[in-house]
Amino acid sequence: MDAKFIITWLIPLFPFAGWFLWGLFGKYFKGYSGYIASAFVVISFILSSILFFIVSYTHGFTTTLYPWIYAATFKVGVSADIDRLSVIMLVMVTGVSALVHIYSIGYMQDDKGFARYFSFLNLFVFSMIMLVIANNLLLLYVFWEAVGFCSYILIGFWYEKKSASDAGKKAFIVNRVGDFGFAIGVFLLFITTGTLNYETIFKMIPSIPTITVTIIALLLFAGAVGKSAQFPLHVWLPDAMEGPTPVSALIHAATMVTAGVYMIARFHVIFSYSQFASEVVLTIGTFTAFFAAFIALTQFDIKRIIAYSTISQLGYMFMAVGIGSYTAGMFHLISHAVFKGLLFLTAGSVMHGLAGELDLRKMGGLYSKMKTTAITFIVGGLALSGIPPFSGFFSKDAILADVYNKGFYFSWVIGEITALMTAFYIFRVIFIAFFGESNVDPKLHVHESPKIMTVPMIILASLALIIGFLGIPPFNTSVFYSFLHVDFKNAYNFAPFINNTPWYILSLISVLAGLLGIFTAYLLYIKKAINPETIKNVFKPIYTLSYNKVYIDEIYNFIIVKPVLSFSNFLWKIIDVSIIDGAVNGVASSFAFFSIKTKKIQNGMLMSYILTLTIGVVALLFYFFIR
Amino acid sequence: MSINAYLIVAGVIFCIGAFGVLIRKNLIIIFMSLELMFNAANLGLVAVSGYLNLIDGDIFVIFVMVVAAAEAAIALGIAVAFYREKGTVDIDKANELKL
Amino acid sequence: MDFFIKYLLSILIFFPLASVILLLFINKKNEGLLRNLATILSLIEFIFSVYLFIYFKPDTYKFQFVEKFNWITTFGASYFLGIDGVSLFLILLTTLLTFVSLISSYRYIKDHVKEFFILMLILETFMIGTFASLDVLLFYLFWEFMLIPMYFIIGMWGTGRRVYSAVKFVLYTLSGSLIMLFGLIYIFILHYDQTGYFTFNILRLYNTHIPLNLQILLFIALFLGFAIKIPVFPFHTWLPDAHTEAPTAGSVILAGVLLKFGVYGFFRFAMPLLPEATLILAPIIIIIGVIGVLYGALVSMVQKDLKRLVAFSSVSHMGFIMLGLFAMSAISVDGSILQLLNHGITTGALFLFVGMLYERAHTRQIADFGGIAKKAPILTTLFMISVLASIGLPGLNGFIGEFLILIGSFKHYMVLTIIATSGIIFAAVYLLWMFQRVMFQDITNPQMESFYDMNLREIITVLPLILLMFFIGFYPAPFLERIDPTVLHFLSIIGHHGYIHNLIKLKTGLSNA
Amino acid sequence: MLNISHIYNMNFLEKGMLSIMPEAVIIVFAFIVLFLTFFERLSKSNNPYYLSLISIGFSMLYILMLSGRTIDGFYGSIVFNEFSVFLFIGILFAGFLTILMSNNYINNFEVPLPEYYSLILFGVSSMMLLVSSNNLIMVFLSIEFMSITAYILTGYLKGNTRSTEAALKYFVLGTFASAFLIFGSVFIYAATGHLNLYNIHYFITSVANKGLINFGTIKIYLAIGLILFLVGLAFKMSLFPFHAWTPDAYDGAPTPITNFMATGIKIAAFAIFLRIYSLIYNFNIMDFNNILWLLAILSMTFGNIAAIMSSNIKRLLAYSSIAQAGYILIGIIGGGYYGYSGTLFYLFAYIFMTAGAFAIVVAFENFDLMSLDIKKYSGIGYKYPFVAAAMAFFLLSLAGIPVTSGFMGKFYVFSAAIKSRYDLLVLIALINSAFAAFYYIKIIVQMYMPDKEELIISSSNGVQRDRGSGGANLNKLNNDFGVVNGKINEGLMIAIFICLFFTLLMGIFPQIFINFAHNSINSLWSI
Repeated sequence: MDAKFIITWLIPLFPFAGWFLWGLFGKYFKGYSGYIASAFVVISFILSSILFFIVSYTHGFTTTLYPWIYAATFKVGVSADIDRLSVIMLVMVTGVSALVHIYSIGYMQDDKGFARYFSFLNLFVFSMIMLVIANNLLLLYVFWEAVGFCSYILIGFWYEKKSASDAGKKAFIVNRVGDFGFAIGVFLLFITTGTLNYETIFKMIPSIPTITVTIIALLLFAGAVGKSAQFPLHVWLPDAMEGPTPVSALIHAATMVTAGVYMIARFHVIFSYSQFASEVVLTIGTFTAFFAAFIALTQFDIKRIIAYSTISQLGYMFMAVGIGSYTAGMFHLISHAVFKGLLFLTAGSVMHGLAGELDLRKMGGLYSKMKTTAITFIVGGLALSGIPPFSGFFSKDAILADVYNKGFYFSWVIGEITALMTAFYIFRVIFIAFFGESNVDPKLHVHESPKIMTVPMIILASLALIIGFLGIPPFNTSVFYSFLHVDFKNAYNFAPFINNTPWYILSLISVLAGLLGIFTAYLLYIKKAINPETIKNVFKPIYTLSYNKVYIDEIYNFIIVKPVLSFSNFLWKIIDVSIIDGAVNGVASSFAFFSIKTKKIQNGMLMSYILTLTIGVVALLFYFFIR
Repeated sequence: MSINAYLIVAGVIFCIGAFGVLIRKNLIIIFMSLELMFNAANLGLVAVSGYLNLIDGDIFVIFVMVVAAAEAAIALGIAVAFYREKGTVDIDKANELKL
Repeated sequence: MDFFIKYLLSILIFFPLASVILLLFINKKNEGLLRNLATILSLIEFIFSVYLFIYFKPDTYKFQFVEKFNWITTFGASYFLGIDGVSLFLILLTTLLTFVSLISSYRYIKDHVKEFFILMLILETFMIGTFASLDVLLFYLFWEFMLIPMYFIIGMWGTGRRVYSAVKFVLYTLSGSLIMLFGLIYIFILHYDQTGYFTFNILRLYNTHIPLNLQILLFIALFLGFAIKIPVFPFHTWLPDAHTEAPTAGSVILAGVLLKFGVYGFFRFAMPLLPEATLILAPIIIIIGVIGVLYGALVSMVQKDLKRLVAFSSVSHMGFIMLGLFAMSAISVDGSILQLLNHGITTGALFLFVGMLYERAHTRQIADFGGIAKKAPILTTLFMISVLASIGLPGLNGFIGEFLILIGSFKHYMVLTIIATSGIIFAAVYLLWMFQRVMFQDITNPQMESFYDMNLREIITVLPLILLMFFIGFYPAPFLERIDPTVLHFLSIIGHHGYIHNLIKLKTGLSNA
Repeated sequence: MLNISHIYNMNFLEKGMLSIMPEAVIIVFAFIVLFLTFFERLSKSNNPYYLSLISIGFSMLYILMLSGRTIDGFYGSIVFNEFSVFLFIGILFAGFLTILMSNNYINNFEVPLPEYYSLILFGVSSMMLLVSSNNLIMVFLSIEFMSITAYILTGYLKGNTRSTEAALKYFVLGTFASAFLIFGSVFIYAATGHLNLYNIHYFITSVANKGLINFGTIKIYLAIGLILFLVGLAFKMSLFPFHAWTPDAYDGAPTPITNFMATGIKIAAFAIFLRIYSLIYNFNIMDFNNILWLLAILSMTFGNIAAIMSSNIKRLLAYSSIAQAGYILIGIIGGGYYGYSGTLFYLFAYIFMTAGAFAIVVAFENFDLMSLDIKKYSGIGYKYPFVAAAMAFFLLSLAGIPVTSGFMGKFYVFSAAIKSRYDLLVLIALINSAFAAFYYIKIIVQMYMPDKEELIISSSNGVQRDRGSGGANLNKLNNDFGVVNGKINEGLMIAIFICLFFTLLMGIFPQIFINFAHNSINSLWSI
């Protein structure tokens, strides 16, 4: 029971307790539950910062709470693995959560499910913390699914709305599809290594044939694709915007969706050992980054746009881990958590001001009405589009630079184009929403959000300014790199640097791309130099494709959902009821039929009775004589 | 002259009786055929015990006769009752109990 | 006290019968008293069974609480009781679920109250007896008579086509178990031919040497008996009818306990008695099980009746259990046994909730519900917990069992396990879809406006089950450490047969542990 | 090993009287009961009823006194031994229960009571004679004696067409069959030259040891003789092709007499068949077992299938009794020590479950003479909880569900059959009893789960006509809970209790009875 043990397990304990309290006695706490819940999270934030310093000045350690499953040769304990990677995640998770909690007090204040909301939010924080500190795959998998469940329940928080509960269900099921792969990966890992503990596995990896490792890596990546909403399984994230906005900020921008990236970083040994798997990761990442940005171009739902941008940014992170520069990936993860959280919170504040209005076409000229929100939003936007000195610039360029220098030029090009599009769509939002003439429904009176909401926004905004400087280029000399890199030292260097173009050239290109995007948006929506409609008509097919999200949902519905349902109906109606049960009842009724037929013997005629008797005798005698 | 001949004759008589029971519809005649079957058996018994110089076969015959007489009494009783109710002794009329 | 411990099993078996006799003397008009008394007695029974758990020595596979008295000396049948790690928990499950289902039927059962409670207690006696008996004839006695009370419960208090379902249930199961009886008698006679004395003592019968081809035939005979009870895929059609039409308590017991007997039978009788046949037929049975997993899942996806949906879901879960049991690796068998308990707890709870919904809305059609969550938050929360447990969400009991089963079976039956694993996706689909349509969204059906939340009694009814879900989910060790030795011994029994011995050692991981 | 000469030398009369003491007691009482007719006053009251019960008691007493000995009388044509003791007790119980049932029932008809009871007593004594008889003459005589009483009792309800018709059919067929029986014994006599069963056994053994058993005339005569003899007995046991009389006679006869036929006559027939067959079992004469094998399967299948759709409870039980005969035969086929003791055990169990079922049928007939249609049983589970429960219990026992004697009996004979490797037979029998359960359960459904809905098989089979034993009164059929109010008289109650007691006891603690059966089988060869 040393200090480390206590501190480590106190961190998840507080949110856990919170979940319990609000879940059971929420209604007795009334409004206070929000404050206490936030307090709990703040405490665990403080604790994790302490842990952060402990780890950064000493070294990582492992601590076990209790033995969990001991079945025959299968032994797994509830134990934590604290190293620099996990503490960074811890600080990020608890920090952002704390801010979001505080923000939510204001945002949710007059919702009847107040206590319920905070209990689930605490549960999520708990699960996320456990996911981060887990030291074995089973525990990871457990909380991997647990955070999935939290997002399910929080997306469907307003369950009366069919769309909301649908979205929740969709999120859960799509995640399950990913987890299916993940689970198989875990099984394969277990039977090849005989354990689920990280260190042991990592030690054994080199002794395993590459093909197996590749399969394992790909299966695990399937889980990541589901959780982090990468291309084939990205469909749930935009719908997830049905949930309360703080939830989107916390779960669907800052923490949960990045779990996939974290997982790959955590398993860098496995992934770096199999080049093919890493290249798959890179490809998926690249494609998703572009694809999502492309869809985001034409949407009108402000939250959905940000959601798509999240998907695309996650694509960047996967690029990074795909080429083996895990530190860069983690860096972008952190900074993205900050500015994307910020964007969501501000978007939430906009909604709050407009009584839940989400459609861009019904906004405009809000700058004057809600200054704080507008400014913070713009900060976020700049960070997102990678304009110095905002954090996005440093982190994104760290990635792109590595991509280029490791010689993945194609991905780099795509990345730059994506950067352009990103800048465009986010400033499209900014220009339409905050500037230009107002299309706001005049009846409702637009107002700035209360302090309790704006303060977290401001904090995040300032963070978005500061954090970047942890990674002052050249990245591989920066503070962040030197801090975190040690954890990845035993990664297998499959993609060496082949050329070192100086960072400033590459940065210049991407900054230009960003500025270009912003400028285009400016031309279109402020200057009205070109009417958007004309462009729409020029690129009609592309526009419709983007506007309808490339019809992915429809395709899935057509090739998966419908066939499965009709097949099940076939199984039930035909196989079950008609064939099997029909056979059973058929036997019964055939007995009835025979019964009626046999009883014809018993026709009451003495003659026939005597006849049967005689026939019996004759038959017996006959049997004897033919023998 | 072996025992077979007697037994064959007895068997023939027995079969005649059985056929009588089988094909006749009149109750009385059926009873008579039954008697015939019994007597076929008697013949057989007498023959066998004569052939083997045993006594118990003959004793058996006596018993069979007695029993046959008793049965005849019952038979007539039942026949009368049946006639009272159905006004005939045609056994095809006895078809109330069936299936 | 030590007397009490010594004869605890007999006390457990016959206490309900004694209670029945007590109940017989109560006027059937006095329903309140009957209800309370029966419930209290079943609670006492449960408390007794907890002693079983307390005094059970975890670290041995040997049978404990053994009692042995001569019964039919001519056939060497004896009143031979004893439990190991597996039957221990199944007995606990039985007593718990009986208690729970008795409370649950306070309001549900309106007519013939006395008969109902008497039948339930009789049923309990026979269920416990089946789990506790180590004598084949005794086992069969309990096993077979168990049908009758259940038949009455379905037929007299059921809904809809109850008589059809009841008769179907009895005939289906009876025909199976009669063929099983044939197999058992045959083994009994074979043992006689080899040793020259009759015995029904299962531990002795384990040593019977049976030629392989005969083993396979006998295994098929036993298989029919047990598979129908489980029920395995093609023999399952009695289950939806019986579950659907039975009263809540009936469904709970049916799903919670009666389905376990099939697996228990395989575990205790079919597999150890006919090890080689088991090893040869295992792949086929696993295939059947996996088919069951997907089949049950897919079919329940399109069900319109709540109870029917849950019923088909248990076909799917039982498929998992079969997979784990016949994969015959220590981990997977552990998982199967644990999953037996989990399925009992979870599905029992689900049926309880469906029963509550039915009591309030008088319909089981999913389409008629919607928006309950607004009216009944407690019901929603607890119902959701049990749904998630059934989906196999980590942190709840269902996950542990399923995960152990799958990870254990994966080594030897990779493809089949992968196919089975896809079942967890479908589970999520049909259960969450059901939950959404019933609980969430907005109230469409006006008569749901009058929907009221759970009262204290109902909360008490489900609370033990909910707590168990969390407990097993977070800390399964107390269960696994008792199950584990038994399972290893079970596998070694199967293993002790010639050329397959080493193979088995490999499977159980005894050698590479 | 009986030595004839040694019997001839000694004073056989007292031995003889001793050997038939139990029968004699009953016969004496039967006459006393008969004489009651002359006294108007006595005969009207219940005296005959009580007297006959007492007589059974006395005879039981004598059996207990004599039991354990082996006495043979009348030149060894009567043998009293453990075997007969076992069956005596069975038969006496059958008679006892029959008399108990008869009391209220028969008073519903204008028929003289003393004759009725005395006839039952004569019937009982004849059965006892049959099971203890050790000589073909004796066998023939007692079978005829038994049948004649049965004929009379079947047609006893004067002016009731059904009763008379039943008697007629039963008589014609019965006599026809016994003609076969006697003709068969002619051939056996011709083959062996003996009428005394034991001598026949002795003779066959010697011939078999010489290896001449399947040779020449002996073979042919023996074969014909045994087959015809078998036919004669199979008729009484109501095995398949010779069953034809069973449903009609059971249906038409007064219900207590139906019970009498179902229990007493069947047991006696089986017992004597067992005794005779056990003499020739060992040297499998022209593998006679196959014939029995066939008969067993045919009877049980026919009985069960025919019973499924019967709507008249008495006919249903008749068909089921055909099926039961099939099961019992399995024990005999199984043969050997266990087979025979199993058969006896099953017979003993069979008495009580069948008698119990019939007792309850009688009870409901007493309430309402129409209530033979199963539909009329709907809902009685709630009106008469105890009786209905008992009925359910007996039906379950007939279906062979555990904790009842029926299961133990089945288990016993089946395991015996498997022991001598008649696997297929047992398998078929088990499958049979699986779907036999349906029609027993059908009745329980009627009793406890009355409603309009359909079973798997819609209960609306071809014949829907009312088959009451009184005059048809169709409008009484229409009321839903068919049974009119009434109370069950103590006689019936006692009968039901006895049956319940034994059915349960034999189901749970069969050991005593098994031992008993074993003893009797041991004495079977120690004639």
